[in-house]
Amino acid sequence: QQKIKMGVSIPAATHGWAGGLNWHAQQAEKRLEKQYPNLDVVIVTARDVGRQANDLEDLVSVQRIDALVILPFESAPMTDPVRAVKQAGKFVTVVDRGLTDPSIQDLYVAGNNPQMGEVSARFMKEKMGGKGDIVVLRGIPTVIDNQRVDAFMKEIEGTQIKVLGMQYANWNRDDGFKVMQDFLSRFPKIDAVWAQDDDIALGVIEAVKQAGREKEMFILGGAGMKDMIKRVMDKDVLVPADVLYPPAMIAEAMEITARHLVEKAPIQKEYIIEATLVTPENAAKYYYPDSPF
Amino acid sequence: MTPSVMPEAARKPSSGFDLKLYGPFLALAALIVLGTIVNPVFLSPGNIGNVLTRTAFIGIIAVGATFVITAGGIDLSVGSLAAFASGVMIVVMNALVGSMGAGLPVILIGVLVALGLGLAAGLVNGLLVTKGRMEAFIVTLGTMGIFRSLVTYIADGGTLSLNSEIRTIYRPVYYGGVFGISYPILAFAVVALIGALIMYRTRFGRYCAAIGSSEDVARYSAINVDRVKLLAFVLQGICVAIAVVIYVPRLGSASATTGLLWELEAIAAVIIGGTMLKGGYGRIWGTVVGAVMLTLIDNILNLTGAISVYLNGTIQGVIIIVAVLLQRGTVARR
Amino acid sequence: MTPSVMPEAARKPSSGFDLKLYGPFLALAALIVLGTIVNPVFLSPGNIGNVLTRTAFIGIIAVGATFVITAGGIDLSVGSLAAFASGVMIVVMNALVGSMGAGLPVILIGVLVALGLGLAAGLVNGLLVTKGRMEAFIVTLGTMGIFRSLVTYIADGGTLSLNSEIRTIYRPVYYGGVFGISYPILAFAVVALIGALIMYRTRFGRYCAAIGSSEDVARYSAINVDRVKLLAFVLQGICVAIAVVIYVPRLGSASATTGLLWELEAIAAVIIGGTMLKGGYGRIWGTVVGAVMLTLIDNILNLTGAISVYLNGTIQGVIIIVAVLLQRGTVARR
Amino acid sequence: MAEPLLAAFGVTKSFGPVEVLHGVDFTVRHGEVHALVGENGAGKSTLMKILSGFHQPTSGAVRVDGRPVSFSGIGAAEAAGVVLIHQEFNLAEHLTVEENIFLGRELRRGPFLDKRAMRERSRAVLAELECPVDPRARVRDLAVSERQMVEIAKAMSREVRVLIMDEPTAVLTGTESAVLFGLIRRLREQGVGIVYTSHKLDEVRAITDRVTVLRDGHHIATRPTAELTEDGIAQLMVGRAISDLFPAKTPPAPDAPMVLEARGIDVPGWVRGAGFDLRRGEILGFAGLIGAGRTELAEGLLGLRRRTAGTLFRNGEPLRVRRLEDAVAAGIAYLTEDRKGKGLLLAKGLQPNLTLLALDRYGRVFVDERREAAALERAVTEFDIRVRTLDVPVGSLSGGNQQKLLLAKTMQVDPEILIVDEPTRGIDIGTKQQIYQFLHEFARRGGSVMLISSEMPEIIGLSHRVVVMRSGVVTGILEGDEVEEGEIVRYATGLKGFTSKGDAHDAVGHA
Ligand SMILES: Nc1ncnc2c1ncn2[C@@H]1O[C@H](COP(=O)(O)OP(=O)(O)OP(=O)(O)O)[C@@H](O)[C@H]1O
Ligand SMILES: Nc1ncnc2c1ncn2[C@@H]1O[C@H](COP(=O)(O)OP(=O)(O)OP(=O)(O)O)[C@@H](O)[C@H]1O
Ligand SMILES: [Mg+2]
Ligand SMILES: [Mg+2]
Repeated sequence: QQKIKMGVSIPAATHGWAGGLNWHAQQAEKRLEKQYPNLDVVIVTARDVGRQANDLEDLVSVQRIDALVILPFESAPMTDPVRAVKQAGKFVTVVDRGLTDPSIQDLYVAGNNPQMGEVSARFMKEKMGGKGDIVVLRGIPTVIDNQRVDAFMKEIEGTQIKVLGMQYANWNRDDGFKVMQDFLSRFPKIDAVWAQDDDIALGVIEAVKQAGREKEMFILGGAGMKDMIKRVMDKDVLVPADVLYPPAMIAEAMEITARHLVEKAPIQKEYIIEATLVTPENAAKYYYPDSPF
Repeated sequence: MTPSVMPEAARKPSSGFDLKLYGPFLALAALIVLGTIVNPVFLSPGNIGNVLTRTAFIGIIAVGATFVITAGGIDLSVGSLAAFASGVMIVVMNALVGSMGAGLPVILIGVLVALGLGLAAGLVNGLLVTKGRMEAFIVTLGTMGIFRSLVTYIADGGTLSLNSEIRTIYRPVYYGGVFGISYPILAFAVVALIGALIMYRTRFGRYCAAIGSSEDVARYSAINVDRVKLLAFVLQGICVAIAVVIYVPRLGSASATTGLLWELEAIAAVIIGGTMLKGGYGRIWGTVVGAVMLTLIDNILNLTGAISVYLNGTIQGVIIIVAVLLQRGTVARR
Repeated sequence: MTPSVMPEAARKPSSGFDLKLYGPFLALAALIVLGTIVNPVFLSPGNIGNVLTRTAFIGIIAVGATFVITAGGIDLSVGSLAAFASGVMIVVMNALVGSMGAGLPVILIGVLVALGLGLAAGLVNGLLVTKGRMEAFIVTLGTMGIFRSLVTYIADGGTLSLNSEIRTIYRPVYYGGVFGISYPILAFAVVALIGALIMYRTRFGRYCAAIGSSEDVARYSAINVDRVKLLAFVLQGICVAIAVVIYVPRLGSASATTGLLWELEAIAAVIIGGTMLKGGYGRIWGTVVGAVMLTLIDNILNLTGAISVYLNGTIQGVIIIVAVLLQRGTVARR
Repeated sequence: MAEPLLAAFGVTKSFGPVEVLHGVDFTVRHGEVHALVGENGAGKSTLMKILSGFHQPTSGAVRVDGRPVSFSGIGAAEAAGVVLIHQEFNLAEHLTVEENIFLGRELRRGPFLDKRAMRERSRAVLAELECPVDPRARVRDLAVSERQMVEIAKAMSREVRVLIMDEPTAVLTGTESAVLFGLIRRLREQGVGIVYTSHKLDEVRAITDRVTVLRDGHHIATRPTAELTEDGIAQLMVGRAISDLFPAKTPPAPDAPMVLEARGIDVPGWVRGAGFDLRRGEILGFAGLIGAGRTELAEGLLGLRRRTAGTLFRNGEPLRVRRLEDAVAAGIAYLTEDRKGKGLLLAKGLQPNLTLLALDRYGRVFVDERREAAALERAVTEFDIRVRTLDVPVGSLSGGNQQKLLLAKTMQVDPEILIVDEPTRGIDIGTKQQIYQFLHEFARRGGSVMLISSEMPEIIGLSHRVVVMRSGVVTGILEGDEVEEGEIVRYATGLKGFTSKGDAHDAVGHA
């Protein structure tokens, strides 16, 4: 019996969230291959856009896949390579970052970046009573980062919340720590930090603790890393909430796709994962102690 | 390793086979065998075509890097320059569509802009190294940061995308070809050929090697050392521009992450090919083979699903070391 | 007939102030002035403490890199090794908590593990370079990939976090200090001091320079070239391990991104400090200054809000180039 | 009779398929100076390297005090007290003089270097050699003669039982050589065995006790020096009698035009206000003691060093020389005194080295390798470069053959004016004669030569006029009968000449 091959192309584990992504993808691979004996899952990871395009070519030409699940490194540049896969007659599932031409995909599973910025901003507005001084730590200069930050800025427009400083922290703990140290030296009063990402937030927490200014501010990260969810659950005053942007979405996408391939199960065209605000009330629901992320 | 000042004749067993000379080619052959074992599809024309087409960018850049390294320099800015030139090229072409309409002229101007930028960047690097008497490493580390941040700036932190009409016209430059050979492969072949001609057959090539061996001897041989080094950097810049010209139609975009770490890959290709990092001895064909090998390793890893993706780096590292170790066989036995 | 002896002054044409020698220190001073102008907070003890503490990792690694580079080698694997050693250290400590309870012994074992790994990695790099007769660039490019992917593997792609009880005990190693000077700064100072002693006052240091200057001459002077090079790599490995020991208590975690591009920073610190990339001449204090300069540039950029964040890289690049250009003043005028 | 200190029996040495020594016997006794002579490429350096453990013999044995030894490396040989002073410098360029002198056997106090002791010992050794080099200077910044003195100092600072010297005086001036000879005599009195190679047969006659002659890797003869004349040695070496070393001078025509005039040349730190004229068909000698600044003058003229003042006239027209290319374009070629550091790329082959200076003559766009190969064939014949295969790296050529290749390289540009700095350095007597003949012919056919040399006979035997320099200043220009040793020395040492001693020092201290 001919095996059905599903290719999965994701960015390499070059930062915490992507690490979680990798882990969930591999878990899903094991699970699905057990569940469907005639399904073969091939995961490839890429460090940059060019390599991801290469990977797609290889999946089609040598691995001869039947379906592709892809989390594009970046939207615009990956659109054409994915189109080529589609044109080769493969089923295409796009995860997280939408292509510039949505007509290519058969299935779209995604988080919502602008919404993430919005939810974060709304939470901060509420918590700060619409005024105060904040600093923003950004990710890596990419579209995703821009979407989040733009939505955030739009949402706080018109309030008395003032962004004192903004720097890239590359979705990285060390950079979060360094940038925050310097922000702390530079600004005598900071009411809140929007770190946008849990890895950055962890670095920020250490810097704030070191400066002994825990009482002065709170920190809002994002993604849903287990350490952060735990803090929220434990009512850590420094981390009153978190905004979900779960890397587990890749597993979901793989499962839906596999089910469709093997069982010919009907599917919706879009599954959008809400950027849920995690608070002490609902935190337990999003806590996965076994995940590495 | 530095060239032994007084090499024992044993170094060059005039009888028989010079492993050091043919090493890169042997290692390539070994890799091809490995690929075929892993997955027979490996040898299909489609796959070979893909691999070679992909190699083109790094390969073309690495040809330029061979000159810089042979002349005793190093250029860390190539990846950032590629991103920057791609970005500017896209911005310029997009801006011109309005007035000129989407057509060949716009693309030609874009290509000229890329070439001009490559040339200018090479000049800047080269002048800082020669007139400023600075280590090439530091100069190009600096310009690397500069180019990368400039592209981030013009892209506003996001992605610059090529106007779709132009894209359609420009696209065949990457995806098209003649007689089943893609244009990038052709461009790579032409660049390598010209590079080899320059390296092996012209004065400039000789001078690069002479300067890399000893700047003093070069100077006392009436060689304009500064000019040759400058030219090597300019050549590198132009090679980057050529790579950009075939890269842009591929993905039609540029961002802060475009060309990340290409410098490392290009230098690795050069060194794997047998050129010495300290300069004085450059091998264009070795560089070509080195570049192909690097792409092949990625390709082979994609051909097998057997290994945890986390370990890709391990396999890559081991293959690179073993491949180079094999080709250094004779030297070790010396 | 008496030999005509010329006055000593003739001997050193650049009498007076040797800009090349003091260049790095001048550049540092200039940077400090710049920082103070940009934001007076710059000079606050808190900020200076932060900056120096942060510098410690790269600084300690760069001290090791000075030896490798002086001996004519290069080590690209340090960043990945730092990640790998951090990862293993964390895993081992976490595993031991169960049986041994959280306490100093566990941390000591962790430290020994890190040192052992650093030593082993240095041995592997060194042996491949010396016995394998390969370019250090290629060897360490390979091991860079290997270490990085191994840490990704043991972290399952995610982040390894230190057990929180141990964390609490271990934390002061980064955050604590004596007389207001943090332990990392002290460690950095001690490593730099020992490094300077080794470089300037021991045979080993001298042999590194001799080998970097000419391997043949060194060999002809009955120096065991392979052993010295091997030792330089081992020293580098141990420096990385020391950096890891003070890095782990900072954030208590390691992941695939830990130590990314540290190799570039370490090498840049070494070169900015005036050590020659081609070997033969190494300056530990220069390296220290180079490392501090690199952190200062970041710090200054974070302290000013005047510039678009996109352009950080441009400013960084320009500062590096100008700083080095200034210190090369004399040479240019030669 | 006591066992010889050091002995070689039936030593052969092959490099790859080429055997360069064929069963050579050689002994050194206590307190003797044993000369090793032979043409360029005869195998002298190779034998010395075997004796001192740098090379392993392919077959045969080396014995110290009658005990067979296999020097597994240089360390073992040095431990046995056998020390070699290399023909090619063996110094780490980036290191200082004192670091080089003690390289590999540093003095220590505890784990640390005893820098003070080493500096003092270095000073002492250098002082003994009357060498005014600062121990803290970097070797990179030294002139070749100074480097040679450092090499000697390096050897002297060791426990020596057998001192092997490979052409130590090739780059030394008379004064320095005299110091060295004094040293050799003292060592001999202390019972040290000395092996000595030189192409200066007068030296061989003067300071050695026995002579061994090699020819093409064969042992030809070993005789007490007293039994031999210089001509006798030369004859054993070359296999034929050496007639007049110098050809009869052909002075330029009295109305020969000036091809080069230099006025008021200042090279900061080295030369002040130097000037001279060079005529068509003339060989103009440049004499002076160490530090006279002749090399620096030449390099200043040619744009290889920074020049702060002075004008040049070529055939009466002002000539701007900013870099060596300009000089070459004006028909001026330069042979450097630093063969290894500035002359040849040792790791590269003969062909690229030969044509490096004149590469533009080998094709407009592409280098015509066939023409290059032909040029190499010609050069090998014309300059008698003895090498078995043409595809070896230049570094494996014998010293003299490297020098010949360098001369051939310089001649590749067909110069009208040839500036040669120590042209016969390391050249055997037979070949020297050829080179003298060559320079003579070159001038006779209308070329002009600036001959910088520390070998007085060479200056006197070839030059039509002699410029004497002292401490960076031209102190006299001698013509006709004045061209003789005593007069030159008087100008060179400041006993005579139009600049007072004080001024001369001022000239240099000024920088
Ligand atoms: N490492 C080597 N590889 C190959 N050939 C070599 C090597 N070293 C020396 N030879 C050859 O051995 C021969 C003897 O060289 P050697 O240097 O001993 O001559 P020499 O008598 O010292 O000459 P000179 O007077 O010119 O210094 C030469 O033909 C030389 O080319
Ligand atoms: N004051 C000094 N102290 C020590 N060394 C000196 C001094 N002056 C000159 N020397 C050394 O003597 C070397 C010989 O000088 P220079 O090359 O100018 O003389 P030259 O006339 O060309 O002699 P030659 O070519 O025979 O070496 C110089 O290069 C320099 O290194
Ligand atoms: Mg010799
Ligand atoms: Mg001289």
